Amino acid sequence: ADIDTGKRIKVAMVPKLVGLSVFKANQQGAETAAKSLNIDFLYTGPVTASAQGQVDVFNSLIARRFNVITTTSNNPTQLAPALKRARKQGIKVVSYDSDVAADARDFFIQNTDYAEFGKALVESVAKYIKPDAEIAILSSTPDATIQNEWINALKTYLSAHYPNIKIVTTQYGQSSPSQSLTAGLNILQANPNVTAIIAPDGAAEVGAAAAVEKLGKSGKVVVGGCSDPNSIRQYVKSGTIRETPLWDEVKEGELVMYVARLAANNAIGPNSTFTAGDLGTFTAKNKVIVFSKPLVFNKDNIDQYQF
Amino acid sequence: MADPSNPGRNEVTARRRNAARLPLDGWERSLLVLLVLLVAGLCLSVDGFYPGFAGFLALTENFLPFGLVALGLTTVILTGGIDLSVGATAGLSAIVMAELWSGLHVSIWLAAVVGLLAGGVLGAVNGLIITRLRTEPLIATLATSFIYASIATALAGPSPPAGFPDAFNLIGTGTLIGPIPLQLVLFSVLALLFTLLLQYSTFGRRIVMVGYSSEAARYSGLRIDRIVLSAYVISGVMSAFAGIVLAAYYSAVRPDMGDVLLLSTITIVVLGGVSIFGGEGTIAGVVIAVLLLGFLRQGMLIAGYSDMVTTMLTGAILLGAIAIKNILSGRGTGLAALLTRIRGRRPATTGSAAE
Amino acid sequence: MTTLPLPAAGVPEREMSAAAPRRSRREVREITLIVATALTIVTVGLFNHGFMSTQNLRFMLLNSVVLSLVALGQTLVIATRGIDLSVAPVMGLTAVVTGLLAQSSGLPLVGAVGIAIVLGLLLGTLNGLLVARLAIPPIITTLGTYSLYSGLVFVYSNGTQVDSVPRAYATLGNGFVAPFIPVPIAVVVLAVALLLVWFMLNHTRFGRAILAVGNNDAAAYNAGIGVTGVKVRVYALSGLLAAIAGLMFVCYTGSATVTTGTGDHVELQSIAVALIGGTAIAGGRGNVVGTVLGSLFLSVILTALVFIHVPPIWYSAGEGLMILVTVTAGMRQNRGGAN
Amino acid sequence: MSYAAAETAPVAAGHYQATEVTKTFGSVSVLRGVSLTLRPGRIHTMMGENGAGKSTLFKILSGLLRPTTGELRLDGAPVAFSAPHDAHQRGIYLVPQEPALMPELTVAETMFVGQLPTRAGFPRRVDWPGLRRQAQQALSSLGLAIDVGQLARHLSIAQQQQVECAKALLRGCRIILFDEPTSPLTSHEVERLFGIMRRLRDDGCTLGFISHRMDEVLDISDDISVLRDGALVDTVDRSGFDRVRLLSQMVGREMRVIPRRTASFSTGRPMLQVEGLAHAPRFHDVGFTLHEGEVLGLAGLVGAGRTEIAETIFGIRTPDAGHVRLGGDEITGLAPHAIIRRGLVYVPEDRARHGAILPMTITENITSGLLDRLRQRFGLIDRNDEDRTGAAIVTQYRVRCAGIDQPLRQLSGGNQQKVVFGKWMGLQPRVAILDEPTRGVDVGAKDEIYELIEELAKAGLAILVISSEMEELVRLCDRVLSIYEGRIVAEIEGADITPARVGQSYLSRDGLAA
Ligand SMILES: Nc1ncnc2c1ncn2[C@@H]1O[C@H](COP(=O)(O)OP(=O)(O)OP(=O)(O)O)[C@@H](O)[C@H]1O
Ligand SMILES: Nc1ncnc2c1ncn2[C@@H]1O[C@H](COP(=O)(O)OP(=O)(O)OP(=O)(O)O)[C@@H](O)[C@H]1O
Ligand SMILES: [Mg+2]
Ligand SMILES: [Mg+2]
Repeated sequence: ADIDTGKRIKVAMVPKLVGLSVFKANQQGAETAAKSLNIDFLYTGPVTASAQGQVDVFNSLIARRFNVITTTSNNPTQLAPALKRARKQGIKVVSYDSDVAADARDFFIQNTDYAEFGKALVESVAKYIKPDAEIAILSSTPDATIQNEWINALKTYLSAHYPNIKIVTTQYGQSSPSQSLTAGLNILQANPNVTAIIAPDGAAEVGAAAAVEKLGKSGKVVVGGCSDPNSIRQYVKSGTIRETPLWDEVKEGELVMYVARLAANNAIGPNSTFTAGDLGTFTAKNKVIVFSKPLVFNKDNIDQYQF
Repeated sequence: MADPSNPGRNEVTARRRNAARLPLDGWERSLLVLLVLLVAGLCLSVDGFYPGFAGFLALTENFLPFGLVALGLTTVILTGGIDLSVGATAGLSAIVMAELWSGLHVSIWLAAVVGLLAGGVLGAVNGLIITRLRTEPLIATLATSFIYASIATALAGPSPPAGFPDAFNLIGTGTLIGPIPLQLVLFSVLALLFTLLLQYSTFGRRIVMVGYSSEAARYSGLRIDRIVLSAYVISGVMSAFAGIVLAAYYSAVRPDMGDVLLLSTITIVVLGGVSIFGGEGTIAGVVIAVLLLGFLRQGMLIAGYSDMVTTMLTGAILLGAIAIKNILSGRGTGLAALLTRIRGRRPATTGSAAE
Repeated sequence: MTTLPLPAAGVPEREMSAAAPRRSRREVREITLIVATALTIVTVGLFNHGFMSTQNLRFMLLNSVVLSLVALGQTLVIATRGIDLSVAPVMGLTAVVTGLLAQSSGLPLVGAVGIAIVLGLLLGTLNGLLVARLAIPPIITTLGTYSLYSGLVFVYSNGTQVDSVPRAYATLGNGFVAPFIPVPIAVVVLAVALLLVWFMLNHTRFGRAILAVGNNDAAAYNAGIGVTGVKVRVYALSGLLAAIAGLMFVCYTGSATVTTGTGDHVELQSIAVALIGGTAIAGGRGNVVGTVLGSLFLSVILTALVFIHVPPIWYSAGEGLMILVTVTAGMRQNRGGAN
Repeated sequence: MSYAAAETAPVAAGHYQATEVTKTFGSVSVLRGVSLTLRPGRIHTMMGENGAGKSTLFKILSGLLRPTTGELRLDGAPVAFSAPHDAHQRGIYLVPQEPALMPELTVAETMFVGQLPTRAGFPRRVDWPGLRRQAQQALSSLGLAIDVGQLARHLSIAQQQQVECAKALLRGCRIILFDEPTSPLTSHEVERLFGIMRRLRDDGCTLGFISHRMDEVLDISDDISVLRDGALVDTVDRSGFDRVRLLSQMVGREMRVIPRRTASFSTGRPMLQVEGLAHAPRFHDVGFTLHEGEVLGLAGLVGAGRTEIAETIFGIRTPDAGHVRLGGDEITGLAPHAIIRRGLVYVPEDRARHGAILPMTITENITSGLLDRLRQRFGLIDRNDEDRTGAAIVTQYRVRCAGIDQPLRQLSGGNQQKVVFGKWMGLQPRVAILDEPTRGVDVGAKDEIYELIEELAKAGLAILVISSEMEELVRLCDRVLSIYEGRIVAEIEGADITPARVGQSYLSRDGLAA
């Protein structure tokens, strides 16, 4: 079915914070799609990952009468009142990546299925270590929703398939590359038996990999997790990271725009199937659209992805 | 400042207090003019800034929590101190409230009162460290802000409570008497109270004395420690209040939700004409600065400027305003500036050589 | 030869019998910090031998390099009775600018050093001019420029982050002086900076002028010291050191984002570390060796928290407590020495 | 050796002349056409009431202020300074009333601030040993034994002034102006300073001096100029010195020399009883009783511990041992606010730091001690009542000011002191401790304060006066206690209180016995 692009609409994309590569990859895709969909596109957000900053931006978007707000949230509940206000004024809200409260948005584009991603995270290291190895987790912050979902999923998968692998410590890098590096170093120094670190956060995976290389433990300690390919390319090539799952952030950005356009046109229902140009066909189930299966980067394929 | 009148030599004058002591001094008046111009300019030039009276007033809901913190912080800065823990206090108090409500099923209103008390206690801890251990306020409150933040994170757990009762959320987003936001009503009442407290009461006079010279105040029989302690308690309670209003506004809490408050609030207080060295400043100035920076930020955001441009502009305005203030009051480069500063500050170390 | 315009008199009788207190409390502070650091290392090391490994010791040292550099400049500023909050964005801006140029257009390391120097001096000088020429209190000045400079980071980078740096940079950040000398280059950079700043502060006219201004700027002015110039130069130096710290940061971590520096509250940490080291917030006294020791102590404490398995949410509390205890204890020490 | 100050100034130069100098601050004119000449080998003293413009004149002469109109000539050639440093280079040095201390630097370094000697070679570094040597040498040449390695903050005020003299010499300055150097000094210290000044004079230096103490002035001066309301009234040399005439010129009316207080030792009820009070290491076993209507003096050298005794009684410091009773009630260890409430007040010696809040208005300063007594509703101050209180005190103590809401810092030192005095007397206390009550106060005002103290005593107030001015103790006290190194070493009563006896009593551990 063709998408009606007759009326020009204003769509904003509000990431958790501007200045993180993964979100810029979304932006890259969104911009391309916006052109073909007759969308006035705006990429804006707070500088630090603060819900308050996002709410300020939402408020201004409401005042400027945007047609659709798309966002990945710093805090599902804190953003809800502002987004509900937006919806009351007829603005469509599409969340992606990190969801907001279900009643505060029209659709949610989930990167990948949580359980599948948990599995991919485990597999990114489990193949390369002993079945009774000690591993560590390096995440972003203790209350990061999506990271916590993934960590839960990976623990479930771990206990089912690798019951003897032990998680000895969970540390946090606050999404800051430097703090992640320090945390990574500390993990390895304080727990000399750790042979793998799973870092389900962009900054954390880079920090963990850098820490392993600094300590000269490359080859002895495997790093897994998820991050955008640009940040980790060198570590994948050097072998510190064997494989690492993500999804195609650029294409996800495109999908966000398709959903925004369709939502503005009132062309998709809470449970429906739709086609998003070259991206293919997607299904909304109870307003949730799963974007893709995990895309696993490794030495061989990583150069195909530039974001 | 008082006009430089010629002292009638040898004759004792008991002239009445002049206009300079009214709450609206020269600086406040300039800020007020600037505020009016700014709001008028934004209304005319920024589409969506004035969506009707109610919508315009509703804009204040986005920044009045800063004002609440500013009132408390002003009290502390007037004593010559500083409170870097306002953000962490706001976060922790709100978390305490939310956890009581969701974990122990305490009524949200009672929980809110406990939250305010918690703010007072946190402020008292600051005050006690400063008065008992004689730690620099800057360091003491920096340290406690780290500690409070840890406690807040620990209390909040991985998924902090959210979805407070609608009646409670009205504190953040409700209106009273027609279109007037409840927040605005609360802020106005508190601003009035603080004006009375700091500028017309004996307590306020004592605060100012301590701010100008805590040594002299001590020799005058003031209980410095008590006064300083109460200033930090007030700051703690006001931070907690801001945290609770934010909680109602978002209908959610987060341990780090107060972090944004600190730097902006210091900027507000200083722009409002409060001397960072203590003693000098008025609530009226601070209130105007709250509105000035608040509307500016909202206007810029609505006009489509990014968060960062707004932040930069705020910094530039702060520097420009204080620079102009200094130039107009004859400070600046060279000896005159030095002398002015010496006379104004720290008699303890510079002596009264310039009497 | 000095001849005073007066005939020398006979040796006068001693008036003050009590031995006057010497400048010794400075050394006392340094010894205290060294002992505290060593005690922490040994105590934690007893429970976890990894803590005392040369590798871990080296990393604790390395981890303190960036903060130490920033804090050196901060110490000078505080010694003039000022404060510099803008060190964080200056550091961040330098890290992002040099890192992005290196990443995208292969800027040679010399160029990066040049950029860092120019940026740091420029931004620092602006602070200094505002403080000294327009008499804006330092805390307000640098609060304002904090906003301005952190905006610049964003304007320049448009949010792009640095993910990796060329080999030369990484070597500067991580490499050893020579393969057979296991001393990190970054530590040498810090040592050189410390030596220069220490020499300047304690043995040059300019350094003494800094302290004179911090003691009593009016008296310093009356004595013919160019107070304005001294202040401008001190803020410029602080900017310079923060910028070098930014460069070292990007070399060491291989990454930089718009919140580098500001996100980690380097401005507050550097103030805390300077005070831990024995510099007086009221000015007039600056102890750069103490500053570096303080920064090292902080690094050791933070690492120790991981080794003794304190849950991560309490790290920040641990840092706060450590700052509170050391600074308070240090102030006691000073008061003790004064009477 | 590359130190500029080493050059000796040309011999016999040092004629320093001011012609028709005026100075206005805003619309206030402080100096009105003052002309005078300072000559080498002479000590030239400025006298005048508080606010007459003495300090302002010296600040102009030393480059700290610029004259509004008028001219300065040095050895006949016009000079203008943009900063004190310029004046130093021309050989003119001002020893300010409260010396500019650099508390965290060593004494040696403070002496060389701004011109530290450096060693040749690269990098040019400060010549610390040379600096120490030169500093020590400069001090010894003045007959002083101050350890130059100690931190400047450990110096007493007297020592600070001595160091300032040495600083002037180190800078090769031959014209040295002293602004009220003696007011914080005891007579012993004053003698020592005068010794230095005389030596400088005899060596051909040009000296300027300001003091409110008539005896001193007549003792040391070669020329005296009297300023009144910013105008020069008269300049006389030694042959024309006349105490009464000078006084009259200063105040602009006939003055009589007031005799010693005639009231004899009061036998009122004991009001303040101090027993075995100690605060190591500053004072030990201090005990005395102060009676209703009595004026009791504490004499002693600077550093004898009198201020500490007073501060301990007032609750600023906690005693190690001993008791203080006020009208029978134990007040030992109470905080100042509680002691004030019971009727004891303390007028501190350091006005700028402890006595007054200079940026606040006159009224606010006056009411700062009696906030609780002002009329108020819900804790809000009744401003009319406050104004009335302020105005009453200003009138009663004849404070010279533009209005009761003038910031205190705009007043001259003496008028500030009157405000502080008034602030405490406004509380109508039972016991008052006055620590150097007339420091920096001019003769006219001094007399007013003396009369006031007498009136208050007559009305039953028990007064403890700490003073380093012999005249003052002799004039006021019914009884004098001498303190030596924190112990009471002598007690002198009634007619025995003479300058000679008192002056001798506090110089040694043995008091008058020796
Ligand atoms: N910067 C100023 N602004 C306004 N008035 C001033 C200033 N400096 C001094 N005055 C006024 O000038 C007059 C003369 O002051 P000055 O300090 O010279 O007096 P003085 O003779 O030294 O008095 P004292 O004996 O009390 O020290 C005083 O009335 C004082 O209030
Ligand atoms: N031995 C000393 N060496 C250096 N400074 C001292 C010494 N003794 C006292 N001082 C300082 O001199 C000042 C005056 O001392 P104190 O107040 O105890 O004496 P006092 O008898 O009250 O003198 P004053 O005549 O000034 O009232 C104080 O600031 C004190 O710190
Ligand atoms: Mg004077
Ligand atoms: Mg004394």
